Amino acid sequence: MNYATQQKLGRILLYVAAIVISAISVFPFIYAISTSLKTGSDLFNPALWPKAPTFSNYLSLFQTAEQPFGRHLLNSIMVSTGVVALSLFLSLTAAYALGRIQFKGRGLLLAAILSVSMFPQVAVLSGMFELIRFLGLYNKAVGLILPYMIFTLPFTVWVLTTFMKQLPKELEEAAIMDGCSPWRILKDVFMPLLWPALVSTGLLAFIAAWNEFLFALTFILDNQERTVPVSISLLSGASKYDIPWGNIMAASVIVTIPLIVLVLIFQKKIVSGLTAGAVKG
Amino acid sequence: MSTSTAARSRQAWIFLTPLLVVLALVAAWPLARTIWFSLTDANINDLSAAKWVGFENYWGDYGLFGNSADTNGFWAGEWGTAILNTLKFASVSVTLETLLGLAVALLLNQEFKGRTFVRAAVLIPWAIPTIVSAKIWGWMLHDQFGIVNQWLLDFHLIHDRIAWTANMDYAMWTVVMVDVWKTTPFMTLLILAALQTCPKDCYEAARVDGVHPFRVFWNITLPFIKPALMVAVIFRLLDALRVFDLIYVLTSNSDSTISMSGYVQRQMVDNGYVGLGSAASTVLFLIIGGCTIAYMRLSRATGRNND
Amino acid sequence: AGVTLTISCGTVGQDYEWCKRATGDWAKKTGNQVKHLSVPASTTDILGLYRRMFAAKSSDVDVVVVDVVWPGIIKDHLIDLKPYSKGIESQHFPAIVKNNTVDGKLLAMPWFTDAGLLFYRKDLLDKYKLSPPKTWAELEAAATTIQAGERKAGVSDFQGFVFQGKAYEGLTCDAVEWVASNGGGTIVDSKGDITINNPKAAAALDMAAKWVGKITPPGVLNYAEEDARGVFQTGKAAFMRNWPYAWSLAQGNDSVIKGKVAVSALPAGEGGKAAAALGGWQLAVPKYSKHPAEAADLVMYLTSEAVQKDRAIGGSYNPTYPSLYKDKDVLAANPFFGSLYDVFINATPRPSTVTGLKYNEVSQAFWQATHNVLEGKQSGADSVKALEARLKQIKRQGW
Amino acid sequence: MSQIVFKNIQKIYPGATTPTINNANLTIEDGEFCVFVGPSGCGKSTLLRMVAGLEDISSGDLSISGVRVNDMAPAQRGVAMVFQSYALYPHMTVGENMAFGLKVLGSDAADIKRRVDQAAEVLQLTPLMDRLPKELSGGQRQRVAIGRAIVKEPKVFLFDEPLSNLDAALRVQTRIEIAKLHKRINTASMIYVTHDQVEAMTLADKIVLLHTGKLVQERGSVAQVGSPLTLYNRPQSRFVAEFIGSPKMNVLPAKVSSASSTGLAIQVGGNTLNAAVDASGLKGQDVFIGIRPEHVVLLPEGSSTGDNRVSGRIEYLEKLGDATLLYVELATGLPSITVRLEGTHSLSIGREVQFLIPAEHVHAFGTDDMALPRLGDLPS
Amino acid sequence: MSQIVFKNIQKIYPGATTPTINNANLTIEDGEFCVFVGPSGCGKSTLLRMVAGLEDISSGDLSISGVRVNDMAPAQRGVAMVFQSYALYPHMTVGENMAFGLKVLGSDAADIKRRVDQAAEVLQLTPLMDRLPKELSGGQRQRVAIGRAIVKEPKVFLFDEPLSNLDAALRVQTRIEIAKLHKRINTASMIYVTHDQVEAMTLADKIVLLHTGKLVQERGSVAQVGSPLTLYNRPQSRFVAEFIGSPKMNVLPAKVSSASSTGLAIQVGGNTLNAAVDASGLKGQDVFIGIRPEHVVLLPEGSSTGDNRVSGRIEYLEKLGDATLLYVELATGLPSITVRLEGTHSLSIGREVQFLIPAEHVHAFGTDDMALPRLGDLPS
Ligand SMILES: Nc1ncnc2c1ncn2[C@@H]1O[C@H](COP(=O)(O)OP(=O)(O)OP(=O)(O)O)[C@@H](O)[C@H]1O
Ligand SMILES: Nc1ncnc2c1ncn2[C@@H]1O[C@H](COP(=O)(O)OP(=O)(O)OP(=O)(O)O)[C@@H](O)[C@H]1O
Ligand SMILES: [Mg+2]
Ligand SMILES: [Mg+2]
Repeated sequence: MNYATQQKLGRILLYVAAIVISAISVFPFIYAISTSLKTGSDLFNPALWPKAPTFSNYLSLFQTAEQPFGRHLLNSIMVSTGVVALSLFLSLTAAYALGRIQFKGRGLLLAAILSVSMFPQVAVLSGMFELIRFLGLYNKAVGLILPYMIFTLPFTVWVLTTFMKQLPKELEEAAIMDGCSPWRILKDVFMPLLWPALVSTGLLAFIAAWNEFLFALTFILDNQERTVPVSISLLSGASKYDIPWGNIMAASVIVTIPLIVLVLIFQKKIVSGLTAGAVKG
Repeated sequence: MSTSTAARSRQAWIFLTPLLVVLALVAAWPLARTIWFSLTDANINDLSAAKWVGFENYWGDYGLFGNSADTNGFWAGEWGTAILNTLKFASVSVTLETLLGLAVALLLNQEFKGRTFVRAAVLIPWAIPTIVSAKIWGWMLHDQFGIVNQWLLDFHLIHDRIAWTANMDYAMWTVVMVDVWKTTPFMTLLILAALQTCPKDCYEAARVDGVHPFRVFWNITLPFIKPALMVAVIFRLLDALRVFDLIYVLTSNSDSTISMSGYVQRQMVDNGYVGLGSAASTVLFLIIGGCTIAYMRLSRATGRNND
Repeated sequence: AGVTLTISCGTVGQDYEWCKRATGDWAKKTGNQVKHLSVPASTTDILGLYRRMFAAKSSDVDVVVVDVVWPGIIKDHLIDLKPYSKGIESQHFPAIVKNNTVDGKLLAMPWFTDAGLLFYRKDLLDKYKLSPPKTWAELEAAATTIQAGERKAGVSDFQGFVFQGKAYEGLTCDAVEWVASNGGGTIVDSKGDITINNPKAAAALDMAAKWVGKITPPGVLNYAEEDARGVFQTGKAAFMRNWPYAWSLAQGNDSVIKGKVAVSALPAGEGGKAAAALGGWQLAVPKYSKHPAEAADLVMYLTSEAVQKDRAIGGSYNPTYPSLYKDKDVLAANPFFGSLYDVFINATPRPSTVTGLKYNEVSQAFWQATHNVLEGKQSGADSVKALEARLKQIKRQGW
Repeated sequence: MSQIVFKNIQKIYPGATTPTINNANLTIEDGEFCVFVGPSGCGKSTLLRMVAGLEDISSGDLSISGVRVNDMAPAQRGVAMVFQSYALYPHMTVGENMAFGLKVLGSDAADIKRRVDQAAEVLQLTPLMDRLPKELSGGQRQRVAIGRAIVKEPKVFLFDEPLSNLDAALRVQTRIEIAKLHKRINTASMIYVTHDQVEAMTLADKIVLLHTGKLVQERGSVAQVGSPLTLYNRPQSRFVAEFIGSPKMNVLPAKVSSASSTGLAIQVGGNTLNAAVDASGLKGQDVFIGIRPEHVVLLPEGSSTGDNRVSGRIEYLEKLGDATLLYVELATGLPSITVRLEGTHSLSIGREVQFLIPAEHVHAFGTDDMALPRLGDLPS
Repeated sequence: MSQIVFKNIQKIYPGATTPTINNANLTIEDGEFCVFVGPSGCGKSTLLRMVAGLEDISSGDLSISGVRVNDMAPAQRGVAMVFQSYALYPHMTVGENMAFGLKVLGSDAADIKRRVDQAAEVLQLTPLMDRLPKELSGGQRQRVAIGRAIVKEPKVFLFDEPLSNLDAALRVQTRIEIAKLHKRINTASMIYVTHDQVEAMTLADKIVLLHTGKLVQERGSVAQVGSPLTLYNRPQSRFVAEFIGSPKMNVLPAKVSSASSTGLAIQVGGNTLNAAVDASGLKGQDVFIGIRPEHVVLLPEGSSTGDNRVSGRIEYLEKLGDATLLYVELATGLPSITVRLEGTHSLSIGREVQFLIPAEHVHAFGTDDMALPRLGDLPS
C-alpha cells in the first residue's frame, strides 16, 4: 500500500473514530434533550423522539418566582468563575515556586497539598460548616468560593506544577537576563506558554465548582443564593415521590450549555502555546 | 540554577504564601476536626457531647476493624466489602479511563475538520452534573423503559431485558461503565494539554527514522506526557477511591456496591455516628495515601525518573 | 408588626403551593410574616440538612416538616407542642400521635398521612376473570395468570407485580408490610425488643424472594416508587404496590391506563391480616427557633381540621383526622378515601419511635437483609437470624 | 542507486506570499557528496527537509532512485538526517538516542552495541553515554545528533549544519570522519548543509549555492551548481563570486577602455587594469571587476607604478597568526578592499601601500551581474 | 568600570564527581574583549553562565566592578547574554523578543522602537519582525538572539557562540558589527565564546583557552591567557599549541641531540632539525617538536637534502581554492603531517615531496608537554 492511500485510510479511520467517540459522548445529552421535551407518560416511553415535543419544561423552570432558576444560574456562574480565577492565581504562583525552584521541603509540601483532597467530602462537611459560619459566609453564594478551594486547589497546583516543570530552563534564564522579576517571568513568559494547561485545569476546576452539590446544599439556605445543582435537586413533582424528569432534564441541558460555550471559547487555547522554535536540542 | 539558592527559596516561599494561607484557612480546621472526631464517640445529634474514646472507633467490638459483628470474616463485613468494592471500582475504572483518555486525546491532537466540535462533544459527559448524569444513565439503563435495553432488543443483541443496575453481577460493571463514560474527558483534557508540550522536532526525527507510530507513542510521546499523565491518574485515583454519588444514585447504597465513602456517608449522615464515620474517613485517607504512594513508586520504577 | 418565621414545608409543585397558600392565610390573620425555605426533594438530603443545622443550633428555621420516621431521630431538637396543642391531638389518628410522642412529649403535629396500597388493572382482572386478591398467594396466582396471558398475547415484557425493591427506606416499608401482614411483627416491638427472628417473618421474605424473576422483573431490586410507577403506568404491569400519589398520575390525561386502574388494601399473609406501612408528614418546631410560640401557632393552624380538609379536597392529601374520611366534600373528591379508611387508620408504623436515634441504622440493616433475600444470597431464615444479631449489635446498651 | 532529482521544485510556506524555494532543478548522483550553501535563511534547511519528507512540496517533482517521492513517507525514503536543532529525544540517554533508530529497524542487540560504540568512539562521546541531552554542552549535543545518523548507514544522508558548534580540531576530525564514511559506503548519497566554506570546499563533490531574497524570484533558487573549484574559480554571477571565498571577493565598479575575446582593459579610479576574461559578449561601458583578497599582491615599498597596480592607505588590519588581513582605502569613490597576506607582517594602520592585481586573477561582471568567462586553464 | 575577576572558581555539577571548572583565575579588564575558546564540552558555556549568574559557583569568588557577585541576582549584574541555544520566547514575534528586555527595564516606547529597529537593520531582520521563532531559519533565530542582547547596551556582554549558524558573509559582517559595538560602548566588557579561530583571533583583546578532560583536574581550567598572537606564537603547552591554529599544529616525537639556551638540535626519523628555542631548562632526551602546517615550506623537486629538511609521500590532498592542504606520510613510526600551501598546486596523491622546516618556526615541548621558550622577536 502506498503512503498516500495509507494516509487516506488513516484519515478515514480518524473520522470514524471521531464520530463514534462524539456519538457516545453526546448521546446521553441528546437523550436528556429529548427527555426535556417530553411530559407526562411520554417520559416512560423509550423512544428517542418525543411524541409531542414541548418547551413547557423549560418555561416552567424560569416561571417559578420562589425558585429563580435564572438567578441560580447567575450565582453558579459567579461562584465558578471566582473559584477558577482564585485557584488559578494561587496555584500559578505556587506552581512557579514548586515547579521551578529547588528548595527544602518541596516534596513534603506537595504531598501535604495533595493530602488535603484525600478526605471524603462528607467528612469535612461539619468542620467546614462551622468554619463558614465563623467567617460569616453562611447563606451567601460567594461564600462558597472559599470552601471550594479545598478540592480545586490541590488539583490545580499539582497539574500546573507538572506543566511548569516541563518548560525549557533556558527560557526562564533568558527572562532572568532580561531583568524580569519572578512575577514578570510568570506573567509574561510562562503564562502564555502554559495556556493549554491553564485552560484545561481551569475548565476542570470550573466544572468541579459548577457541579458541586453537598457544600452548596449545606451552606446555603436562602433561595436567592442557591447554585444550580442544588436548584435541580430542589425541583420536585406534584408529590414527594414524583420525580420531575422533564424539568430536571431541561435544567441539566441548560446548565451544560455554559460549559459547552466555555469550551468553544477557549478552544484555541487548549492547543497552542507550543515551545517550538524556542531552544535547540 | 541561578544565584543564591537562599534567595531563590525565599522567593519560593513568598510565592507559596497566598496558597498556604488559603489552604490553611479552608483545610486545617475541617481536617483537624475530622481526625479529632475519629477518636471520640461524637454523634450528629449533639456534637458537643462527644467523649474521648481513643481508638475504639478503629479497633474493637464496635470499631472498623475487629468488629464482633463480622462473623463471616472481616472482608464479608460491611466495611470490608466497602473497601473491596472501592478498590475494585477504582482500579478498573481508572485503568479504563486512562487508556481511553489517552486514545481520545491522541485523536483530538490530530488536525482534522470538525475538531472543534468533537472537542466540545467529548467534554459534555464531564460537564453534566454527576447527580444528573447518574440519573440519566439510571433512566437509560432502566430494565423496563430504558433506551439501552430497548435498542439491544431491537437489534436482537439480547432477548431478555437486562437489569443493569439491579443484577449484582452487572451492577458494579455498570457503575464502572458510567464512570468511565463520565470521567474519561477529565483524562482526555489533561493528556491533551500534555501532548501540546511535546517538541515537534523529535517527532520529525522519529518520522525520518521510520519509527512505527506505536513505538513513537511508547518511546517519545509517553515519556513526555508521563508527568502530566501521572498527575491526572493520581487525581482520578483520588476521586475514584472516594466515589459516592454515582454509586449512590445508580445502585443505591446496597451492600454489594457500597463504597468506602458510601460507608462514611451511611455512618456519619444516615446513622449520625460522626465518630465512627470520621474514623472511616481517616482510614480512607490512609488507604488513598497508600494507593497514591504505591502508584507513584510503581510508575517511577517502570521508567526513568525525569524529575 | 409581628415576627418573621421561616418554614420549610416542601419544595416546588403542589406541596409548596398548598403550603404557601395556607401560611399566607395565617400570616394575614396574625400579622406575622412567613418565609419559605426550600429543601431538596430527597428525604435523606432533608434529614441530613436538618441534622447539620441542629448540630449548629441554627435558628434559620422555625417550622420544619418531619417524616413519620423522624421524631425519634431528631427528638432532642424539637420543642414539646403539648402546651400549644390544647389537646387537639386527640382528634388525630392515635397511631400517628403515638408515633409523634417521644418520652411523653408531643414533638410534632400530624399534617397528612400516607399508607402503602395495592394498585391493580381492573380491566385485566376482568379479562382473566379474576377478583382482586385478598392474600399474597392470590396475588401471586393472579399475577402469574395475567403475566403469562399477556406475554402470549404479544406484550413480551409484561410483568405481574412491581414494588419497591431498591436498597433504601422504601424497601423497609414494603418488607414491613409483608412481614406484618404475615404475622411476623414489626422488627422491634414497642417495648424495644428485637422480634424479627421468627419463622413468619422469614417466610414472608422468602415469599417475596420467590416473586423476583417470576412475576416481578429482576430489575425490581433497584426500583424506587417512580420506577415501579413507570412500569405500571405504561401498561406493563398488572399489580403495583405504591403510595396514594400514584393514583392521580395513573388517572392523568396522558396515562395509557387511565380508567383501567383500581386501588385496594394490600393483601394479607396466611392467617394474618393486611398491613400497610404508615407514611406521611408532620410539622414541628425546632428548639432553636427564636419565636417558638408563633411557630407553634402556625403549626397548629396548618394542621387544623379546616386546613387539612382544604388540602384533601384540592390536593388529595390524606388528612389525619378520622372525621374527615366521612366528610362528603372530601369523599367526593377522593372516592377511595372511604373504602380505605381502615387501611389508613390501621397503618403499621415502622419501629422508628422506639429505636429513636438508631432508627436509620435499624432500617438499613433490615432493608439490606431483605435485599439479600430478594437477591437470593440468603434464605429468609438465615437472613432474619443474621439481622437479629446485627440489630443486637446496633442496640448495644439500648436504643 | 540513490540518485536524487529535483524538478521545478517550489515551496511556499503557509501564510507566505512569495515562494521560499523557487524553480529548483538539480540532480544529485548516486554516491555523490552534495553540499548546499547559501546565505542564512535562503532555504537550505527547507530543501533538505523536503528530501527527508518533512516538508510538503508545493509544486514540482522530487524523485529518489527514479521514484517520485513527493507523497512517500519519510521512513520509506531510506534517509537519515541530522537536524539543525539536533532534535534529540530528551528522555533518552546519549547511548539510547544513538541506538534508537537501529532498534526500530530491528537490528540485533550486539550489532547495535558495536555500531553505537564505534560511532561514540569516533565522536568522543564514550564517557557521556549515560547522560541525558540536557546535561550536555552544545557541541556534545550536536555530536550525538551526528552519531544518531551515522550508525544507521542509510542510502541517503542528510546533514543540516552538523559541525557548527564544534571546535576546530573536532570539526576537522569529524569532517574527515564524514568524508571517510562517504567513501566507505560509497553508494550512499549525502546532502550536507553548511555555511562553512572550508567544509564545503573539502567535502563536496558538488556544491549547490542557493539564491536569497529577490533573486529567488528572478532567477530561481539555485544560483550555481558545480565542483568546489568551479564555484571558486568560475563563478557564474557576482552573487556566487561574492558568496564563495572568505574574506569575500572585492568588487569594484569600473569603466571599460577596451574589450575583446582575449581580454578586457578597464579604468579603476585612474588606474588601468587588465583582466584575462573573454569580454566579447560585453555590452556597454560599465562593468564590475572582482578580485579575491588572497590574490592581491603587496608590492615592496617604492615599487614603480604601472598597469594593474593600485595604491591605498591601510585603514584597519587584523592579524590571524598565519595571515594578516588588510582593509585598504583606495581612491575616493571606490569601496575599500580587503587584502589577505600570508604570515605576519610589520605593517601598521595609516600606511600607504601599493598592490599588484594580477590580470589572470581578475573577475569581471556585466551590469546584469553575470560573469564574463575567464580565460586560461583554471583548476576545477 | 566593569572589570571581571575570577578567583579560584570551581564548578561541580550536581551528580558529577569531578569539577567541570577547576581553579579558574582570570581577570577581564574594563572594556576588554575577551574570548573563551576550548574544545567542545570544556566548560566555556559554564564559565559564561557563571558570570551571568545562571549557574551557581561551587567555590571561589567572582567579582564584577570590584563587587563580589556570587550571590547577586543576574538582573543586578548589568549583563546581557546571547544563549547558545537561542532561548527565544516562542510566543513573541521577532520584534517583541527584541523589545522585551527593554520593556522590562521600563524604557520608553519610542526609544525601544528606535533601538530595536536599528538592531534589526544591522542584523538584516527587518523583514522578519512579525514572524514567530518557529517560522525562522536557524541562522535567523540566532540573529534574533543576538539582537536581543545588543539592544540592551549593558555594561557586560556575554556571547555564547553567537555566529555559529551564520553564513560566511553574514558572519564577517556581524563579527565586525560586534567589534564596532565594542568600540562604540567602550566601557562595556565582552566575553565571547566561540570555536571559530578566525573570530577569536580577530575579535579578541584577550583569549582564554580552557583545558578539557583530565588536564582540568591536573592544571586547572585555564590553559593560557593572552593576546591572540601570543597564543599563536608562544603557546605555553602542547595543548595550547595544538588547539590554536587550523589545521592544527603537527607534533612529532623527537630525540634531542644537543640543547642549549640558544637552540635545540633534534633527530626526527633520521633527519636533523634545529629549533630556535631556549632549551636550557630541558631535562631528559625526549621532546616533542611542533610545526604549523602553514610554516612548512615545499621545496622544488630535486632539492638537495640537508638539515631541517624532511621528505614524505602525499597521502591525501584537499583543495580549498585559495590554498591546498597536503596530508603527508613521513618515515614509518612518525605520525603523518599536514601542510598548507598557498594557492592551487598541481600535486597529486602518491607523489614524493620534500619540505623545509624553518628553525624559527619550530616549537618544542618537554615530556611534561610544557613548551620551551621560543627565541626571537615574535609578534604578539
Ligand atoms: N546540567 C549538567 N549536568 C551535568 N553535566 C553538565 C551539565 N551541563 C553541562 N554539563 C557538562 O559540563 C561540561 C561543560 O559544559 P559546557 O556547556 O560549559 O561546555 P562548552 O565548553 O560550552 O561546550 P560546547 O562548545 O560544546 O558548547 C560538559 O562536559 C557537559 O557535558
Ligand atoms: N514554518 C515557517 N513558516 C514561514 N516561514 C518559514 C518557516 N520556516 C522557515 N521559514 C522561512 O523560510 C526561509 C528558509 O528557511 P530555512 O530554514 O530553509 O533557511 P536556511 O537556509 O536553512 O537558513 P539557516 O542557514 O539560517 O539555517 C527563511 O527565510 C525562513 O524565515
Ligand atoms: Mg537551516
Ligand atoms: Mg557551550
